[in-house]
Amino acid sequence: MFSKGSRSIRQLLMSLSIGLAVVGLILGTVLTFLGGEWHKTGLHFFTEAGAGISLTWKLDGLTAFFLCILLLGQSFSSLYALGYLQEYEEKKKPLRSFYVSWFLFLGSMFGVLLADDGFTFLLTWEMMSLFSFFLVLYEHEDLQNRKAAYIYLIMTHVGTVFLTAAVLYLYAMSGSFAFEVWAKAAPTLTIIQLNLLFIAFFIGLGTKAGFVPFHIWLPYAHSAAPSPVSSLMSGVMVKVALYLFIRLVWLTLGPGPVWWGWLFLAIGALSALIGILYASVQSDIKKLLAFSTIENVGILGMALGSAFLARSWHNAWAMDLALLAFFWHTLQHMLFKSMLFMGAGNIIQATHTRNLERLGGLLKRMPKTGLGALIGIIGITALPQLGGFWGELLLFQSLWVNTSQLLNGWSKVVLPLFIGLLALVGGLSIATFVKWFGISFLGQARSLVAEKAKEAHPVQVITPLIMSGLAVLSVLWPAGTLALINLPLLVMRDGETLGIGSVIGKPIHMTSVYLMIFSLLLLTVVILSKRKARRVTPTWNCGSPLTPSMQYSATGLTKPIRILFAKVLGSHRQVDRNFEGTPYSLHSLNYEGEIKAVFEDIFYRPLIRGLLWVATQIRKLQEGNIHLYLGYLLITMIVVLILAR
Amino acid sequence: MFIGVAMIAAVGMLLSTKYNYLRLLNSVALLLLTVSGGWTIRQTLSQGSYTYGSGLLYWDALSALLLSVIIMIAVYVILFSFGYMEAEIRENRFPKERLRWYYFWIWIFIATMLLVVSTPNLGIIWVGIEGTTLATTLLVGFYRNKQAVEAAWKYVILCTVGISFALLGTMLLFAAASPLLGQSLSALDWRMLPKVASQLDPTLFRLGALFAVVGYGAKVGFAPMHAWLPDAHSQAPSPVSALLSAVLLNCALYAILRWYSLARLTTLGPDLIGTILMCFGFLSLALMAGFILMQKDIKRLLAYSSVEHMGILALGFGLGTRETIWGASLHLVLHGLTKANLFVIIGNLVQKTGTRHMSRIHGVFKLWPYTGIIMILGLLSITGTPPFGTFRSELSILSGLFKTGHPILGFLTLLFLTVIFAGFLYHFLQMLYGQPNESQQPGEGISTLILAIPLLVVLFLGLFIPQSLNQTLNQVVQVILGGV
Amino acid sequence: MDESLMVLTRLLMGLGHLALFLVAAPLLQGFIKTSKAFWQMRQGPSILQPYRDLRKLLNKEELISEHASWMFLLTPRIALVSTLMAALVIPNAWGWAPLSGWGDLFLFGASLGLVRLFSTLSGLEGASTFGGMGSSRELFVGLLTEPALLLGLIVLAFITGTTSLQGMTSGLVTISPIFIPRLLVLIALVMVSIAEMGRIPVDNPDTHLELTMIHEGMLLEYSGTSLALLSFAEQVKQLLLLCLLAQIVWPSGLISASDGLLGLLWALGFAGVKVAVLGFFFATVESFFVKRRLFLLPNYLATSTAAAILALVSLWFIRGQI
Amino acid sequence: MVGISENMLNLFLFVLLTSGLIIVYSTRVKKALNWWTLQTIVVSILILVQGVYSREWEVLVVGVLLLIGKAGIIPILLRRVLRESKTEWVGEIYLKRTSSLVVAGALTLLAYDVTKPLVTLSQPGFRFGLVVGLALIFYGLLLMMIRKVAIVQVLGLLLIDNGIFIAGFFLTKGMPLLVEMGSMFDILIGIVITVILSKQMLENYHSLNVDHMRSLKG
Repeated sequence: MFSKGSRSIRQLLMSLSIGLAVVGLILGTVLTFLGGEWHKTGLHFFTEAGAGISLTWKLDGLTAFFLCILLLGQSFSSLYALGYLQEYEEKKKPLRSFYVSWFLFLGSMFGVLLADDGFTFLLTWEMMSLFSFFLVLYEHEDLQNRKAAYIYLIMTHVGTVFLTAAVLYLYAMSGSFAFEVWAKAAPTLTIIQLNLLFIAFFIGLGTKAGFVPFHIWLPYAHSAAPSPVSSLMSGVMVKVALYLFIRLVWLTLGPGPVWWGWLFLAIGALSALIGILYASVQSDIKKLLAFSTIENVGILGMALGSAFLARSWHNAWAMDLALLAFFWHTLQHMLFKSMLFMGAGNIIQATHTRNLERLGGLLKRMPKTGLGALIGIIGITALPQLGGFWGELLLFQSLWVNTSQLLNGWSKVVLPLFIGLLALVGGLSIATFVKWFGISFLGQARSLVAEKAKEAHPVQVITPLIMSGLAVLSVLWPAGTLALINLPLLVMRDGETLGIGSVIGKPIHMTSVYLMIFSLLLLTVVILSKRKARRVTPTWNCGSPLTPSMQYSATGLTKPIRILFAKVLGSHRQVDRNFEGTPYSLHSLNYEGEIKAVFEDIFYRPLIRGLLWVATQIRKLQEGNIHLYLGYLLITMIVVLILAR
Repeated sequence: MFIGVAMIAAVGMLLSTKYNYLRLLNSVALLLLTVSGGWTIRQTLSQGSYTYGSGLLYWDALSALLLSVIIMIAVYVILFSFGYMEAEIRENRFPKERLRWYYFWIWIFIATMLLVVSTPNLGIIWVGIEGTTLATTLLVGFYRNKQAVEAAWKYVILCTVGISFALLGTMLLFAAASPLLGQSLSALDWRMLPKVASQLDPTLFRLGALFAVVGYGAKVGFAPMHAWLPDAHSQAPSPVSALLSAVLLNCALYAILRWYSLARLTTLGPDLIGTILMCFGFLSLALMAGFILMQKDIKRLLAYSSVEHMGILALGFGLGTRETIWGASLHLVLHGLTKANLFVIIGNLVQKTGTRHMSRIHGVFKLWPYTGIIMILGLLSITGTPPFGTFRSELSILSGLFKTGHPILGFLTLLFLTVIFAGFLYHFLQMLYGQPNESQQPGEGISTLILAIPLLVVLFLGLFIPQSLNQTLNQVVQVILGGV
Repeated sequence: MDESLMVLTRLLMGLGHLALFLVAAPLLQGFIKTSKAFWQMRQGPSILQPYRDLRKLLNKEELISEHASWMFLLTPRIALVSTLMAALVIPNAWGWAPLSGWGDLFLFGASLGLVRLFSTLSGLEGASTFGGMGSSRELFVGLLTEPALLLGLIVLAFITGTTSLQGMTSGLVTISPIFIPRLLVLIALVMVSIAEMGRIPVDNPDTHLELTMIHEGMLLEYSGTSLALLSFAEQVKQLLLLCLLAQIVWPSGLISASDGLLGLLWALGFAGVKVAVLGFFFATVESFFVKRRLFLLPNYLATSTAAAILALVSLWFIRGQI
Repeated sequence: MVGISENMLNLFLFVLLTSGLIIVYSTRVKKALNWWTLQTIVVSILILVQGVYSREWEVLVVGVLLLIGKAGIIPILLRRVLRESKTEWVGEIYLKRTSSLVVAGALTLLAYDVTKPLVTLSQPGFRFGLVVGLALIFYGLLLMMIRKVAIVQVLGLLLIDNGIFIAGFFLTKGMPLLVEMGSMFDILIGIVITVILSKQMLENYHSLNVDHMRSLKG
């Protein structure tokens, strides 16, 4: 079958990766409990890079939180990969490049989180993009994947252009790369400079985070990558970008004008809505998840926006709530989205298709995977009693507090609308994930592959379950989660020092109570409603036999949404019926429906077309005629002579 | 002395056509070259400058830097061309007995370049530069087919014309200086000139500098005078292309730098030349972005990227702050190494696939994994992606742009670099992945990886820049800023 | 010692709260049915019929589709429990909710959302067309109702300055019933709860015509115990919504335990009357209107959302904060 | 120019300029070549006279070399190629002979204009010398741009070279010997190489028409 050597290598490397993560977690915990001022002031250390430049690193509370996220993500994804990679070995696909980029990718993410100066940041940031690009490219046999990887790298590179510009500008202004120096220099800048810098950072980081309209790469890349990688990218890498928003905008550029908060809020809301809308009409299980990542990033953006607003309105309570919501949701989304990607990975390995329309009835064949996925969707749709819900509750509350604390102004009308919008997003996400889970796991198998599906490698089913256990724990022991979240808050709160406990009312502390009551009630109901007599019968279908094709298809399930939002999705359908002579017997019917990628059409295609046009024009300069070239020479000479007189 | 080595070697090449003889002779010559050159460099760096003979040969940090680049790349390229050229003969691209002429011209070429960087005299520099043109013309036209002849013709005509402007410039300088330093060589000697720089006749010097910069600029291949460059690079045998882009362009740039550092001391001041250089640089970047994006021929692609990098260097030197000059000098070395490596590996590829059309090359990774790896490394390095050294050098040049108050220019430069990156990535992905066509036979020795040495050096320099190199670079900055 | 006593009493009160809802839910259902019968000029079933139905279903043998999995049996339990969780934050006749805390109005909405998730999922379990249809429509209606419901409640929260339903109820006492934002919110919430309860003009609870049914579609495969649990959950939810409305319409008569047993009874009776009136009102609506097409629903619910937003704007206008 | 009277000098310059113009104007390659040879001879005479007068052997050597090297060897080489390729007409392209003459005039004015700041410099006739030099350079470029026969382009190159030489001669009494020799040597080799190239061109294209060579684009 496949060589023993490669297997042992796999086990060795992946367990190494897990081991590193676990060690890191333990160290972190120890460090945290040792206490001290480090999570406020930060631990500094640096590596010499020659020529007067040294890479400086810093570990403070904020970094610690995201490191925790990263380490969790790393350990779980590695555990999952342990099982997942087996398939490649069976296919005799060399894994060398995968391992190399895997570790370098993780390493560069650590670098980005720890970086304490612009140079280090740019260095590690680019490396992060690069190695994730190689991971996305791993299944390069498929042209689509290559395209995805290409779009991904180009988009992030364009983003990096803005980042580099901003970094260099700050460098030029402050004469140093160090973040602290920037933070000191920021107040001296004019408001225009600040705004420009903010916009540059927003575009640069927003591209990585996947804010609409910079999101177009995300669905392709996240769905093209192998599932462990997708779960890392969606669960962790996106968060790294958000971390930088805090590090570079919140902590470095300072409060800034009110509209920054509004921009975050608006773009966040837009991303959430667009993301979930596109997710709801996808039929590709991984694309759907990727789009839902965009949605959740949007929600996180809204939380950040609310925090920014509260900060500029000096509304400590709302700010704390918003930040709490932000970090809470960051953690939860990491867990749930990774779980879902792993579930998707199992399905893909079991059926070798990503198309919902060909799945169905998997819950019977892969029950454990199904359980994990079910918990996952409850979490991701932000429904009680799992963590996802509490995050949104906090966000709602922070928006509400923000509004009610405002003295006056139209903001009091606009802010609540975001609550309504968030509710709409929630409804849509329920629809989306009902589709995702229901069509793939429930009902009848829609194709032979789904019929033949087998439960995945034990590691691959255990990992999501462990993660769901962790998710439950985070709700059962909110104090622990809050303690973790308190780390970054200590760094971010400027001035006042009251702990979260004091400002946060009881619900968030009572998550455990709610959960326990819920499970008690469930238990009683289950016990009370124990019935002996049960009989398995065919589904009633008005007497006619039931075929798989009679079920609702994935497309059909969300059709009302597609019709309602036809304008946004640019969706259109074409049905041509072919009647045999008489209009009573339908001979054949051909249905075509498509969803337009509106943003690509509006923003990117014209841009690229323009670029290529210019390039072709430039190429005309070189059309092989030596006389012309001599002409260039003469003209240059003359121009220089005349201009420089 | 190593010029002598090169000359003798060149003549020696003509004596026999046996492979082994040629290999032996070349290796010996290279050894001597390295030893003597290395010794000179050590002398120069330890004393800051080094005079040989009756002051006809003279080196300071800047020349030493160039000298080291020339030697490194000459060694790398000639060792590579053993295997390569013999393979070419086997595919009978040219008759066996012409091989010696190949080596002859290459050694002449090297000799002239060595001359350029070893003389303190602007006049002799001109002679040397013109010499390189002549030495390479027949190398460019080496295959003697239609395209080769065409390329060679364009090359010689355009470069000679350009260079002759430079000669005029030199004469004007001489006219300005001879009243002060007498009708002798010393009137063109940049050890003497700075002493009288302030009394030089401004109008004469200004005119001279303009002619010189434009003239040598044509040789460097600044847009829009770059037209000859892609043709020459794409038609020459790959080792020659490597030498051309990695060293020759730098030598021409070196001549400009001498003028530039002289101009800084005169009443003319740095601004005029600096601005002209920056305009050239920016123009080159902007235009090359377009060419690279739409390129079909892989060697032309590399050639255009050389022009682009010359543009970056011009920006760096033209800005004229310590930081940018430092970065530019570093970039000069790194680009040399990277480009040489790329040309070599691509030459291999072209030899294997028998085509230069990127749209006809697929699945390199499947067929020749090591070549693929090296190509990836080269791609990253040439596009200035971290952790490669080019990232650092480009970053310091860019930061200079921002510092001197051209944020818009800096931003545009970044954009152009991105477009170039996009172009490169697109072409390389197309070649590296996908289904290879059946005709090619896969497989290659791991020994291929030896070719990656320069790139590994670049990579290392990206992570850590040793103190000694840093010192050298600072000396170079000193030379350019302070004249002597 | 005494705080454990506190906890104990709290627990008992909570159980009582739940019990009250559990008991009252079928009664309300029966009352609505009878009042519909009244408008339809026919002899309706007895008001206790729902109890009997439940008992009957509980004792019946249960049929399970061959395509169904363990989710199929999980759903009814979850549905009931989650509805009860919602019940725990709804202020009862005495304006008291066991688990009240800030933000619990979101908890209310979300719990109903959980019910929706599971019921729509198990709609797909049967692998039949009807189930899928039901789920699809239910999801559609759901995503439209959610914003309206939340916005309506939010506005109340702004009026009373708290996001806990209990606090809102007690806060509303002091506010005049004809306070305009409040009326607008009322309109919004009434429309929403019609959608939530699955009644005309959104859905027709007592038909199994594939063209019209939404909620019933998903239940089609259920029988016996599970069906009993599901419909029971439905009834509880209905009661919850009516209670909510009742407390908004006229939240007076909240007499705390201090007024002794009589007071308690009086409050209970008062609340009961309010709920009954509302129930009659809905019955009336249901008898006088017709079911709208599915794709007319967006306009319908948009109206309610608009009402909520209008309420918001008017609130700030009246308070002179814009 | 001490040693040569003002008018004499101007005459020389006039001859140089007109010969340049005639080269641009002429339609036969051979004629252009002859005129160039004449020009070179005049230049070398100029130098020799200067050398004789100022008794600088360096200058004399340069002059002699010029006479032998440029006026001697190069024309022979070029003639041989011409004979082989049987080319007679300079291939006019873009500009006919008359219009090219006009452009040449314009370029002369430009050269005049460029050297305006140098009026202040010493020595009589100095500036005109420079102007003529520049003008010849520009003619050379023009010639290369508007004629398609390879040899004519070489002629253009040589014209430029003469121009530079004249300019240099009038700017300073010749560069240091080393440089002079170097440049002279370079030119010679250059011509040899171009001759070789044009032979190869003949093999490949069977004509010296540069215009055929347009395969390398973009």
